[in-house]
Amino acid sequence: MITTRHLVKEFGPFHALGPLDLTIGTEQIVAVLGPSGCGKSTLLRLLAGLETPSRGTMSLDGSAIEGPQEKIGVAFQDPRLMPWLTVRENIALGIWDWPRDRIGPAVEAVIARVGLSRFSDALPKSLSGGMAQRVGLARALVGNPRLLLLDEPFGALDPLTRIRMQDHLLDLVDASIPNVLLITHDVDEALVLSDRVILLDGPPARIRRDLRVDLPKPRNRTSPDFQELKNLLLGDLLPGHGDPHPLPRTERAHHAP
Amino acid sequence: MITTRHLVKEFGPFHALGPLDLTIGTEQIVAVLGPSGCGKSTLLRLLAGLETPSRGTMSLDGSAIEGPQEKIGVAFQDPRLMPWLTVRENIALGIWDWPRDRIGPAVEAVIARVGLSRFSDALPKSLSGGMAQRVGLARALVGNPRLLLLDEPFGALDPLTRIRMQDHLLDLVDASIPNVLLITHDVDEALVLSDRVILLDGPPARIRRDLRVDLPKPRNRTSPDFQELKNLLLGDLLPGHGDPHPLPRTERAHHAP
Amino acid sequence: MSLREEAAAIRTGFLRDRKLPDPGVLWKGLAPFLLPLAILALWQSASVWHWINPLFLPSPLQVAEVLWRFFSEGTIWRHLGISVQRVFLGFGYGVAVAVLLGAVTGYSAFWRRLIDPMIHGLRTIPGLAWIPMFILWFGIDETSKVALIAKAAFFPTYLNFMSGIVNADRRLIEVGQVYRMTNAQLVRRILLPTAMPYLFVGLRQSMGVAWLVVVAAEMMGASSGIGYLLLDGEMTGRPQIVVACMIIFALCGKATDMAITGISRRLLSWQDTHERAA
Amino acid sequence: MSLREEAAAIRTGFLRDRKLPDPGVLWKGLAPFLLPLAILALWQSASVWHWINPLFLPSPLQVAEVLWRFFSEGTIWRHLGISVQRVFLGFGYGVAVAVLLGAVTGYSAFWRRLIDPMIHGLRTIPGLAWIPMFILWFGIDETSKVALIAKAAFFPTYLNFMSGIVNADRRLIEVGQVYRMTNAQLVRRILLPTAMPYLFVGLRQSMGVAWLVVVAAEMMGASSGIGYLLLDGEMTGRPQIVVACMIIFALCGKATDMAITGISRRLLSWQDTHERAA
Amino acid sequence: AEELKQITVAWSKIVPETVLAKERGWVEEAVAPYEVEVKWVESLGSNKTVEFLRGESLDVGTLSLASAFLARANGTPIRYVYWTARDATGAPLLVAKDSEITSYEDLKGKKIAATPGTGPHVALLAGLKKHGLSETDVEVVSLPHSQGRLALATGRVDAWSGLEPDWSIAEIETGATVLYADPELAGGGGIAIRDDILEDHPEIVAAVLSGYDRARQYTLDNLDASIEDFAKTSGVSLEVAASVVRRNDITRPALIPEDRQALINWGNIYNDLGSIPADTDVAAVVDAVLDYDVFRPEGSQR
Ligand SMILES: Nc1ncnc2c1ncn2[C@@H]1O[C@H](COP(=O)(O)OP(=O)(O)OP(=O)(O)O)[C@@H](O)[C@H]1O
Ligand SMILES: Nc1ncnc2c1ncn2[C@@H]1O[C@H](COP(=O)(O)OP(=O)(O)OP(=O)(O)O)[C@@H](O)[C@H]1O
Ligand SMILES: [Mg+2]
Ligand SMILES: [Mg+2]
Repeated sequence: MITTRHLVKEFGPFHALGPLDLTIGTEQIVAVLGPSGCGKSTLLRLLAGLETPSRGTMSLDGSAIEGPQEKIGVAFQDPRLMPWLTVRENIALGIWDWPRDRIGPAVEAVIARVGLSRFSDALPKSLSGGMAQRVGLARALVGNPRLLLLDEPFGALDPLTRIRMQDHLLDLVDASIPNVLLITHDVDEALVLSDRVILLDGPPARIRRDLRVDLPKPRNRTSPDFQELKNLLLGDLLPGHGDPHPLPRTERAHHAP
Repeated sequence: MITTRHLVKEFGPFHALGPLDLTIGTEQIVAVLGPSGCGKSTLLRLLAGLETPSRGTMSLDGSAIEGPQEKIGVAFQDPRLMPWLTVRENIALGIWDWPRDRIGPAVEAVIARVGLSRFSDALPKSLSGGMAQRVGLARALVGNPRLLLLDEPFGALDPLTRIRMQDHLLDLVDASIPNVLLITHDVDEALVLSDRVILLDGPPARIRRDLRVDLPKPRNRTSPDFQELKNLLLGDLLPGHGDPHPLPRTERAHHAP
Repeated sequence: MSLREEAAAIRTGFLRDRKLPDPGVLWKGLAPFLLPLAILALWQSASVWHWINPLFLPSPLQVAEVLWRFFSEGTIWRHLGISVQRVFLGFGYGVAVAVLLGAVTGYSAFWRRLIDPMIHGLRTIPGLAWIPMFILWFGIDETSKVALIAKAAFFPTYLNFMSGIVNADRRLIEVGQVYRMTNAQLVRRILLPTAMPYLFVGLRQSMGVAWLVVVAAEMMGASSGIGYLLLDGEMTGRPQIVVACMIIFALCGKATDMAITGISRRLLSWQDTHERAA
Repeated sequence: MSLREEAAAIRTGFLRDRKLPDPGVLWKGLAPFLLPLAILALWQSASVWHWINPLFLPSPLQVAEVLWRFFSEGTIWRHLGISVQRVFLGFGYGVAVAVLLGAVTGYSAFWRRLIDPMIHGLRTIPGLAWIPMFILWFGIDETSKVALIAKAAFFPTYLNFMSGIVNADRRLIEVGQVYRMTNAQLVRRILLPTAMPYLFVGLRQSMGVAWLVVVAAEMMGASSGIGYLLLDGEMTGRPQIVVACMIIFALCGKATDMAITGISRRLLSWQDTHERAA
Repeated sequence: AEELKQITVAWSKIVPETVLAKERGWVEEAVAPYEVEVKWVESLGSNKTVEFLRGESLDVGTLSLASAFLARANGTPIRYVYWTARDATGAPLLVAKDSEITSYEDLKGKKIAATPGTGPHVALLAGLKKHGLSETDVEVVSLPHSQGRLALATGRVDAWSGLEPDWSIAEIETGATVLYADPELAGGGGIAIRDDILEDHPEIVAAVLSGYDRARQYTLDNLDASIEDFAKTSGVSLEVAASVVRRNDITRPALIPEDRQALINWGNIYNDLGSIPADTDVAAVVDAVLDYDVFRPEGSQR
C-alpha cells in the first residue's frame, strides 16, 4: 500500500517530478510507462527512499517513507553489481542479514531461476550485459520483499529469457510479493503482466493516464480487449497513432495496411 | 565489407565465440540476434578492434583488423560517457580530431536529432538511463563513420523515441553510412531496419541462421512475408514456438487463440 | 495552506529552508574548531595545574606571547616569506615532474617496467642521507633547499597519479581507442581526468610533505625561514618558540591544504559521490 | 595446416605461444634492473675517471666493501632486525588507526567535519618538532620510536583511504542503503572494497614513510638500527657507510613495497582496468 | 691559483665572536684590500660544518677540535688554525639535581644520553674506560644535545654527556651538576679552513682570521656588553649567556704545541671506536690537521 501526496522532486532548479498524488493499494503489479527522461526512475527512487522529496509526503503501508524501508527489493536501471564480488556474492547482498545457513540455498535457487548457474562464481567484469541485468534482478528478488521496485528489468534480454524472467516474476507475485512497481517501455509487457498501468508525462513527471487492466489472466495478447488497451496506450505514447501522416516513417510502415 | 575467417575468441578457458566465418558485403544494415550471453557483444568488440582474436583473422574493406580502425562508430551496450564532460563534450569526443570550427555545428545537429538540445550542458550524472543511451548513440553517429557498430542502442527508449532514433539511423544510412551492424533483442526492430539478420547461438557464438530480408522498404509489419520471417526467427529464439505446451505461461498466453 | 499541510511542509523541509535559520549551517561552520579548542583547553589546564613539565610543553600563554612578538615585531614575515617561497617552488617542481612521469609510467607498460621499480627503491631512502649529495650537487643556497623539497614532494603525487592512471576504467579507455586517439590525447582527455581524484590526494600529500621537509632543508645553511626558527628554538632550549613554530606550520599547512581541496571540489564536481549524513 | 593458415596463426599469436620462446618474458624480467645497472655503471665510471670528488661520493667498490663487512661480520643483522621491527610495529599501529579513523571520517560527515580539519593541520607539523613531546609522552625507549614511525605512517593511509571512501560511487552505496545495511556493514561490505585501490596506494606510501622516519626515530635514544648506523656514519664523516645504509634502505623499502603490491594485485584482481601495451 | 671572488665564512650563534665579527663587518673590512666578497653561512653544529666544507660550499668553518680531527682522518682536507674558545676539560658528564649517582661507578646499568659521533659521546666513552667500565655496562642512548638535556631533566636518563650551551642551561634551569669531566681531553672550538683555500690564498685567510680576532679582542675588553649581546642573538637567558661566555677561555687563540697531545688523546679514542679507518696513523693525522703558522697574533710569545 503506497500513498503519495503532493509529491514533488526538484534537482536544483530542475523540476523533475510532481506534484503527484498516487495511491497503490491491492494491485499486485503496477506498470509505469512514459517517455524517456520523464521521471519514472525518479519516482521509483523516491519510493525506495533514496531521494528525499522536495515537497509533499509519501508512505508505505501507513508509515512515512523517510529513507529505505524494510523488505524492499530494487532492481536499478543499471545492474549496479559490486565489481569485487562474484555473481553468487552479489546476489547474497540482498539478504546479507539473513542467518548464514539460509543464505546459501536461497541464492542458489534464484541463480538457477535466472539461468546463471554456470556463472555463479564469475566476476561482473566477465558477464554480458543481459547476464549482469539478471544478476541485478536476482538480487532484488532473493529477499522475498513486500514491495518490489523494478526499473526496466528485462530491457537487455532476448525474447526467451525475457519470457522466463516474466514468468518467474509472476510466480513470485502469486506466492509472496504483494506489491510490484514495474517500469517498462514495452506496452505489451505492461499489459501482459500488470493489473494497472500508469502512464507518465514529463518532465516534470505527472500522471497522464491511470489504467486498470481488468483482463483475465493469463492474458491473451490477441484478444480485442487487449488490443483496445494497447491501442489506447500507444495512442498516448505515439502522437498521431492511428492516422498515417504526422508519424515518422518506421511507425507509418508499421501501420500501413 | 567485413570478412572473418575461423574467428575464435576465448577468455582464458572460456570459449566465447567461433569459429566464425562471416562475410558482410553490400547489405547496409545487418541485425544480429541471439540469446543473452551468446557472444554478440564479443563479436562487435572484435570487429571494433577492441579484442584480439584467439585464432583466425578478420578484415575490413580488405585490410586486416588489428586494432581500432579509422572512421568506425561504436555505441557500446552501456553508455560509457565520460562523467566529467557535458553531453555536448561527450558527443564531441567522437570527432575530437576534426577541425575545431566543424565540431560545434556537427555536435549541435546530432544533439537536436537525439532530442537532447535542452540538456547539452548537463553532466552524465544528471541524465536518465534513456538519455544517456542517446548520448552514447549520438557520439557513435556524429563522425559519419564508414562502419557503425551498435550494441542494443534503443533498448532503454520508449516507443516514440525509439522510432525517432530508428528513423534517424535510416536517414543516415541512406545518406552516408555504408555498413551498420546492429545488435538487438527485438525481432520486429531487426526486420523493420535490416537487410540481413544473423541469428547467433552460444556461447560459443556460432551462426544459427543467416537470413536475407528482401522485403520492400519501408517495411510493412503486417504483410504476410514479414510475419513469416518473424515467425521463423521467433521459432528459433523461442523453442516450441507454435505448439502450446512446452512454452512458459506468458508466451502461451501470447499465442492463445 | 492548511494546518496539516503546513506541518507536512515543515517536516519535509519545505518551510524550514525559508523561515527558520538552519542549525546545520552553524554546526558546519563551527565543527572544525571544536577539537582544536578542546585541545587548547586541555593544554591550558595542563599548564595551570602543572600536569606537564613546562620544560617540555610551555603554557599556551607563553606561546601566544611568542606569536604576538613574532607578528607585532614583523620579523616573522621575512621568515614566513622565504619558507613559503621554498615550499611553493619545491612543490611546483616536484609535482610537475611527478605528473609528467606519472602519466608516462601510468600509461605505458614499457616505461613503467623500466622506471617505476627504481623510483620505489629511491622513495625509501631517508632525506637525511641525501643531504650530503644535495650539497655536492646544488651547493647550500636556495637551489639545494628547493631541490630537497621538490624531491620529497615528488613521491606522493607520482605514486597517486600513476596509480590513478593504472586503475582507470577500461571501459572509458576503450572509447578513446575506438576513436583512435593518439597516446597524448588519450592521456589528456581520458586518463588525466579519470585519475584526477587520485591526483588531488597526491597533491594534498605532496604539499604536506613539502612543509614537513622545510625544516630539514633549512638545516642546510639557511639563516631564515620558519624551519630555521624552529631549529634555533630547539637548539637554544626555548620550547615556546618551537611550539609557536609548530602552530605556524600547522596553520600554513592547513591553508595550503584548503586551497587544494577548494580547487579539487571545483574540478571534481562531476563526480557522482554521495554526501552522507551525520 | 596450410601454409597460409599457419602464417595467419603465427601472426595472431596462436602458434607463438606454443613454439617460440616469448621475448616479452625476458624483457619483463630484466627491465626493472636496467636503470639501476645503468646508474651503477655511471657511478663506477665517475669514480674511476674522477668526475666526482670521492670525498662526497665514495666509489662503488668502497661501498661494496662496507656492505661486505656488514654482512660478513654479521653485525648488520642486529641493526637490521631492530629497524625492521620498529618499522613493522610503527607501520602496523599507524595504519590500523588510519584505517579505522579513515573509515569513520570518510563515511560520516559528522565526524569528518569534527576531526578531519584538525588532522590536516597536524599533518604538516615537522617530525623534528614532535620529538620533545614524544620523549615526554613515551620516554626514550622503543615506544617513542614506534610511536614516531606510527605517526608518520598514519597520514598517507588515512588521507588516501578517507578520500577513497568519500569518492566512492554513489550508485553502489545506494545498493547497500536499499538493503538497509548498518553503518558498519556498509563500510565493511561496500565502502572498504571500493576504497581498496586508494587504500593500497596509501599503504605503499605509509610503508615508504615508515622507512624514511626510522632515521629520525633512531636519533631518539637508540644505539642500534640501520638509521643509527647511517647517523653515525654521517656524524663521523664516513660517506661509504652512509651510502651503504642508503642502499640497505632502498632494498628494504623495495622489498616491503613489492610485498604490498603483490597483495594488492591479488585482492584487486576484480578491477576492470586495462593493461596497456608498450 | 685562480682569483678568489668570494669567500664563504661561517658564523655560529653559540660562538659570540663570530656573531660580533659578522654584525660589525670586521671580516669584510679586513679582506677589503683583496677585493673578495664575504658570504656568511650559519653553522648549525660541527658535523654540518664538516659537510659544508667537504662539499666546498664553505671555505672557513667553525667547529670543535675533535670534529676537525675526525673529518681529516676520514679524508676531508681541512686544517684547524684558530681557537675561538678553549675548554679546560672535555665534555662533562652531568647528572640531575639531587641524583643518587655520586661516582662514576654508580653509573653501572644506567642510561646515559649522548649524541653519537660528537665530542660528548667520545668523552663519555673515554670516561667509562678510564673508570674500568665498558660500553656494555651502561646503556648509551643517542639523543641530540638539546633532547639529551630534556631527557635528563625529566628523568628519562640518569646522566647526560653534554655541551654548551645546553650544559649551562641544564645547570641553571634544572640544577644539573657535573659528575665528571676529563682534563686530559681538553679541547674546544675554533676555525678550520679548506686546504686548497689555505694554499692558494693564505693572505686572504689571514685577513679573515684577523677579522675574527678583532671581535675576540673586543669581547675581552667589553665582557658584560658581550654577554648581553650573546644572550640577545642566541636567545638564551642572560644567566646562561654569562655562564657560557665565562667558561670559555678566549685568551689564547693561537694553536700551541701542547694542543697536539690533547688531540692525540681524542684521536686514540676515535680509533678505538672505529670511527676512523683502522689503519689510521693518529699522530700523522693530528700533525696534518693542526696548523700552528696560519694565525699569529701580534706580540705573541712565538
Ligand atoms: N572479459 C570477459 N572475460 C570472461 N568472459 C567473458 C568476458 N566477456 C564476455 N565473456 C563471456 O562471453 C560470453 C558472451 O558475452 P557477450 O557479452 O558477447 O554476450 P552477449 O551476446 O552480448 O549477451 P547480452 O545480450 O546479454 O549482452 C558470456 O558468457 C560472457 O560471460
Ligand atoms: N541527479 C539529478 N540531477 C539533475 N537532474 C536529474 C537527476 N536525476 C534525474 N534528473 C533529471 O530528471 C529527469 C527524469 O529522470 P529519470 O531518470 O527519472 O527519467 P526516466 O523517466 O527514468 O527516463 P528513462 O526512461 O530514460 O530512464 C531527467 O530529465 C533527468 O535529466
Ligand atoms: Mg529511468
Ligand atoms: Mg551484449
